[in-house]
Formats: sequence, C-alpha cells, structure tokens
Amino acid sequence: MYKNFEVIESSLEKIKEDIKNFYDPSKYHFITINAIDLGNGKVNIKWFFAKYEVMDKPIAFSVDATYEDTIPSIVDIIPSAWLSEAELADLFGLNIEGAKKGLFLEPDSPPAPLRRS
Amino acid sequence: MENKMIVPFGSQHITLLEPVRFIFETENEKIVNVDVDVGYVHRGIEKACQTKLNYKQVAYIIPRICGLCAMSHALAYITAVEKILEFDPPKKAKYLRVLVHELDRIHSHLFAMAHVAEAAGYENLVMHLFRDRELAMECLEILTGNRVQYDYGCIGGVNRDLTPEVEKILRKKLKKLEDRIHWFKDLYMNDYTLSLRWKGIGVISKEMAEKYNAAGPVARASGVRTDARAEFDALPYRDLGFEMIVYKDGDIYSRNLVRLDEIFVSLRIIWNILDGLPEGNYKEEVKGLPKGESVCRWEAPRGELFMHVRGDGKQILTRVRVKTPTFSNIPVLRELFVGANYADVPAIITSFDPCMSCTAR
Amino acid sequence: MLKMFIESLKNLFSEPATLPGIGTEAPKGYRGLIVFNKEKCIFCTKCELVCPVDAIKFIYPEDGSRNLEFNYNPFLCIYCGECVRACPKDGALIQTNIVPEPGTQEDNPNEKWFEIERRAQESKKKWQIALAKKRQEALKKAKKQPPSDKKGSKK
Amino acid sequence: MAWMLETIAILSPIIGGFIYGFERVVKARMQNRQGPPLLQPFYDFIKLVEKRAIQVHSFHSMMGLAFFFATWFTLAAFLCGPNILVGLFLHILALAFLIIGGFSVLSPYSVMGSLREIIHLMCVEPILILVAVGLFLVTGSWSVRDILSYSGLPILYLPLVFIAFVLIIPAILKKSPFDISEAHQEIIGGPEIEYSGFFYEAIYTAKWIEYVFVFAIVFLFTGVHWWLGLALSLLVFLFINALDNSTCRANFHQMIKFAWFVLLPLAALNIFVLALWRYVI
Repeated sequence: MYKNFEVIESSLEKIKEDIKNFYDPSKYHFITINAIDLGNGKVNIKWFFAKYEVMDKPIAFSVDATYEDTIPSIVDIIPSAWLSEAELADLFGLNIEGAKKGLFLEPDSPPAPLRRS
Repeated sequence: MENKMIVPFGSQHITLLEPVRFIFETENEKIVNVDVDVGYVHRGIEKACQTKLNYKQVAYIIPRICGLCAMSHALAYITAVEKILEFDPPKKAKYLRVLVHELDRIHSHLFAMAHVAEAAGYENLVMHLFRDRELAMECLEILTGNRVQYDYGCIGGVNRDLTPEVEKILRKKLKKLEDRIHWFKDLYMNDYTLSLRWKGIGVISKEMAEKYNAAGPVARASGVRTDARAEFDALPYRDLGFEMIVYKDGDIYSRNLVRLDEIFVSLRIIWNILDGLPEGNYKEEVKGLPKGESVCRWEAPRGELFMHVRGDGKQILTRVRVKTPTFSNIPVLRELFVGANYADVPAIITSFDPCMSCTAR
Repeated sequence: MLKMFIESLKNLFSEPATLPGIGTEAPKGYRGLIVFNKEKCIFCTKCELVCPVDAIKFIYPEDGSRNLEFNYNPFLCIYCGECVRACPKDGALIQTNIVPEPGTQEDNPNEKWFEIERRAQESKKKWQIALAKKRQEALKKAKKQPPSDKKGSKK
Repeated sequence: MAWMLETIAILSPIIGGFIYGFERVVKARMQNRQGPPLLQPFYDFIKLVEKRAIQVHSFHSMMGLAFFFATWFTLAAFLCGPNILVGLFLHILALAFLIIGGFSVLSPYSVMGSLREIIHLMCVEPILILVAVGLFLVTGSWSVRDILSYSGLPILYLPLVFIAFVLIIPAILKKSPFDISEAHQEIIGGPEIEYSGFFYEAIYTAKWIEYVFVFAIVFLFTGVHWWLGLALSLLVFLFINALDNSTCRANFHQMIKFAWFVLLPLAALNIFVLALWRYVI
C-alpha cells in the first residue's frame, strides 16, 4: 500500500504526543499535513516528515478520523504548521484547533471542495 | 493607533508577480505586525485531478500549476505515479529528465535573481539577467518544443529524444550562458550598492530556518543542509556531480549567491549529461492502474516540492496533493517581516521567490 | 557598480540586443498548431479520449456510419501533443510549428465551441442508438445467411 | 541671446519633454535595448489627455495642477528673475504643493511618499543653496543673466560644489540610487500615485521641467562659455544615466547620511576656502 514512505499509525488522542516525542527540529524537516477522503465521512490524515541531508524514506504519521472529530493542532510543536492546517480546514472542512478559515477560499466559493459526498 | 500606519502590500503590487496580500502595521517604516492572505489564485487543480482526469492526463495538467517550475511539478507527479506502478524508467529517460529539470532551474533562478534586482531598483541588472535567461529558454524551446510548458516527461519516460543537432545548439548556447554567469558572479561579488542594499537585510538564522521549516535556497542560504536532490532517490544526481550549495549568512545577498552558485552546479550537471548520455530507449510502455500510495520529494527551483498520490486501482486517482516550496516558506516569511524595514519588504519577498499560483493551486 | 557603469557606457555605443518590431520565428520542433488530415484518419477517437482539456470533439453522423466530423479548438488546446502520440495512424494528426493566432472577440470562440460540445454530446447518443440499430439489422441479416458466408465476409 | 532665457522658460515643458525622451533612449541603449522613440513622452502625453481622470478630491487634484504651474513659474523666476535664490525657494514651494497633495489623501503609499519627499527636500535644498552661494562668490551676482555673462569658468573655482551638485541630481530627478520618494517597487510612485488622467499629466510634465531646471544649473557652472556648458550638460547627463543604470536604490537613511555627511561638508569646504581666498586674503 505505502510504496516509498514509512507510516507510523497513531490515533487522534496520541498523535500530538507522538509527534512531540518524535520531532527534533535540527534533525527532521516537517513537510506538510495531508488528508485523504476515504468516503463515508471518513478521512485519513498524514503528517509528513523527512530527514535532513540523508537519503532516507519520508516518515508519515497516519490517523483515521471522521469529519466530526476535532483534530489537535501541532502549531505549538511545529510553528510552521499553521498554513497546512489552515489549508486542510478550508479545503476539507476539518475541525482543526485554532485553524483560521478563509485563507485559501473566498467567502463565495463552495465549502470544503475536496470532500467527496 | 498612535503612530501606526497600516500599509497594505498586495494583492496587486508592482513587485509582486502574483497575488498575495500582506497587511503591515508600520511605525516609522518599521513593521510591527503582519497579516497574510495567500489564497487569491485557488483554481482547484487538485480537485480536477481527483475527479475529472485520468492519471495519464494529470501529467499534463499538473505542470499548469506554475509556469516557472512546470518541469518540477510534472516530473514529481510522474515519479510518484511510477513509484506506485513500481516502474523504473529507462536510464536515458532519467538523464534527459535531469537535463530539462536543470535547465528549468537555471532559467527560474535567473528569473528570481532578476526580480530581487528589480525590487532593489537596479534596472540594468534586471535587463541583463532577463536577456541571458533567454538563452536558457531558447535551449528549452529547442529541446522540448515550448518555452514555458515543456510537457517533456510522461509516465514511462520522456516524450522526445535528444537529437545530435539539438545537442550541438545546446552546447553552443550553454557555453555562452556559462560565460555570462561568470560575469554575473563577478558583478554580484563586487558591486558596492548591492551589498549596501542586501547584506544583513532579512536575515534568517539557522535556528529560525529549522524552526519554521524553510525549504530550498532560502534554507540553504541560512546554513541548513537540505536539498531534495540529495535526500530522495528519484534521479541519478549522485553520478552527475551534484553538490549542495550552502551559505551561512542567511540574508538576501547570500540567497542570491546560493542561486547563482546553483546555476553553476546545474551547468556542470548538464555538461556531464551531454557528454555521457547513455544509450537506450527514452520511453517505455507502462501498463496497469495505480493502486497504493506514494510520495515524491522533488527539489524544484524554489525548494522542496512534495507530491502525495493515492490511487485505488481506478483510472482516476483518489488523491493528488501538491505541497509547493513557497507553501513551506510562507511561515518563515511572515516571521521575518516583524521588525523589518518597510523599504526592504519588496527585496525580502522577492528574495524568497514566491510563487503564489503554486501555493494556492 | 563600476563594472556595470563601464558596461553601461559600452552598451551605449554597441548594437542593442532587441530589435524593433520583429518577432522571432518558431524553431523546428516547436509544438504549435495541430493539423488534422481527414484522408488518413480512421476515426478511432483516441485523440478525443486522451486530450486532457477536451479540445478535440468529434461530431457523429446520424446514420451510424464512421464518417465523423473532427472539431478542434486551438484556444483550449494546451499543445501537449498527447493526441499526436496517441494517434495510431501516421500523418492523421500532425503537430506543426505554426504559432497559433490569439482569439479575438470577432471570432467568438467560446460560444462556437460550446455549441460544438453540445452537438457532439447529442450526436454521440443518437449515433450510438443508430449504431445499435444497424448492428441489430446486421445481426438479423447474418442469421438469415449461412454461417460460412459470414466468416468469409469478415475476412 | 536677449530673449533666450525667456524663451527657454516658456518652452520648458517641450524642451524637458525632449530631454526626457532622449533620456529614455539613452537609458535603453545603456541597457542594451532598442528603447522607445524620441517623441514617446509626447505620445504618452496625448494618450493621457484622452484618459478619464479620477479625482480623489478636488483639493488633491488642485495640488497636482499647482505643482505643475509652480514648477514652471519656479523655472521662469530662476532664469529670468533677478535672484536665483528666489528660484530655489520657489522650488521648495513647488515641491511643497506635491507634498501637501500627497498628504491630503488617505492612501498609505501617497503619505509615505510625501514623507520621503520631505527627506528629499532636506537633502537637496541645502546643496542647491550652496551652489547659489558659490556662484555668487565667484561671479558676484545673484542673477542668471550676470552669471552667464561672467567671463571666467566658475567650475574651476567650485569643483567640489559641482561634484556635490552632480551627485545630488539623482535625488532631484528621482533616479537611482536616490529615487526613494518615487520608489516604484516599494511605494509605487509615492505622492503621485493617486493622480490620474489630466492631473497626472500635470505631475508628469512638471517632472520634465525639473530636467530643464537641473541642466540650467549645470549650465551656469561654465559662465559665458555656452559651448562648454552644452558639453558639460551632456557629460553630466550621460554620467547621471550611467549612474542610474549601475546602482540600486539606497534607503533613506543612506541617502541622508550621504547628503549630509559627505556632500554638504564637501560643498561647504569648497565655499569656505573660496570665501577665505576672496575676502580675507
């Protein structure tokens, strides 16, 4: 299933702690957060990391959630994640703690365009 | 509001190539607070790639995200899909991909440098840089058939072979370009007004670059050793004399020098490819439907490009995610502005070489 | 600064690099306008299928025959050349190095193309019905005739 | 020669237009470009007449017109008047119209540009006054007519003043490295951003008159030798353009430092030495 990156399964409750234990700013490069709509109101969210300077597989934390869940924000661990979180909140309509909506979409555009319904 | 002045910068501004809006609160031309809005050009390309187009057509739509790094987008997507299909492209195709990608990087870097010069009000340098960028553009035009949208890579290899007559023209033009780049390097190193304007301005320390996960030339100018060409095994960069350019100062000046030196590295890689192009097919038939998930990290001219592709065994992919370099650099850009002088804002923004149509997609 | 100063003065007396009013010519191998050759086409509609932007549309005839009408929108085309590569017949679709003209208001490219798209969609449905009818008729005919004859005709 | 100065003053928008057009050609050629035709500024002028003018408010537009007429009047007063100091003070007044106009609108670029324009004034005017004083010390007269009939070469007595003046010309004409009040890339034209159509034209034309003003001052440095004056003007013109093409924009701290700590002492030293030589020894 996962062809060229490693996946660490986690859960919504644990994810923040997992990333906190894992992330070392001088060693790992935070890439982005991505969500995949699995259908039926379910969504898979992945946090991607890669090592600096070493040819190695990227690492992803994976969490399955639903659209109703509140997803913890990691801005206090990785300050640059606010943009990725804002994007997910806009394009998928996810409830992410403290994420600002309306950064990527205009007020008159359809809500959560990447969701399949 | 005692002494504060609110200065909107964008969404249309003369130094901005693409719409992004910053709202600065300034005090005596010193910035105390910033607000940013990036989504002016959201075109829903990801949505189109996931609903309407089949996975082979997406390879021609993805490069339309951005004109300047079209080749990076296309090749990153193609590599990601090839990883899902577990297909290894022929060696010659890989080399030709590197060739076009590096030419793309050269013209993009020259473009970025020209814009930094433009923001500093150095009109003559802009004209010279743009004129010499034309050489790289002509090379690409003759090699791929278009000046901006190359459509060179395809799933399975590349679309065109490098014919000997094209190679001859490439060599001639690149020789000329190399001389010009040496001239520019000399100019950049010795120009007094440039150093006055750029040295020590917009400094990103190594810690800051790591904290905010900057990417590409911006990070490398701050001393962070990161380059997706060395961190992801998509193309044979190791055989081609690739070298990571790292500067320590982290100001606008060193960002320019990183770009300038990377042009030299790119040129060296291109010479190596032209001298030692392997024999064989440049394209192979790929069969099967993508099933699985893969990622691709790609060093676009502006930094790390990230593709996340998931297919569920259908013609149409389930998810295509493009994380563009500017997307990574926006957070550090925002932090950098606080405390900067308003007069330096255009230079700082352009030295990041932002590409908003990439960011919003 | 001094270097550029000297360069500026030098440039003042040298030939400028830009020329007034002359456009550059497209080189050999430039991906330009796509030209359709009706004589050679076998109407497999592969080009229509692979086109990422739907710039090629076939209008189907009403009688269910294979005599399709080729429609091409140069303003929608992204000149990727995928249709030419997909074409199984050499010379039916050619990518020339002619630089396409920009569309003007007088051409009214949009409305014309929407009309073609609509017609293509409608005619395809009609054509499919007509084709199904034709096949049924052919099947009926084939049933009446002895099986050996049918095989011979297919060869 | 009798009506020469008056003719120049009256025709200054047209002369300035030609200078500006020529400058655009020279600038383009220095950048290895073909450049626009010589009459391009006039084509622009005609085009701008046809444009619809959008007024922010009437006072703002009036300040634009006032800037143009005041600049024109300044030049006339400078060339034909009895005292060049009057011309210089009127020059400040003319710029004041531009600054007030810039301040009168809410646009931050305009306000910021006006602030920077004041800094320009601060840097430029002291040097202009020192030029006037220097010319007076050499020729013994405040009038342009008398200076132009002075038989010696004032530039020989005022070399440092001349250098200081040439180096401050970019700040008067808003050229790189000292084009900070107009800085396209930062504040998009500064105080002139909110003008449009006919009113922008007033500002645009006033800029041409500034060219005549500046080169008239250069002309004064050669006294009666007007051939030398023409040659000197051309030389300064080329120098300014080459400088424009080989520098990037300084910020205003750097401009103030350069003008006050380098150019002003330079000019003052020249005048001090000259005054000592004239009056004490």
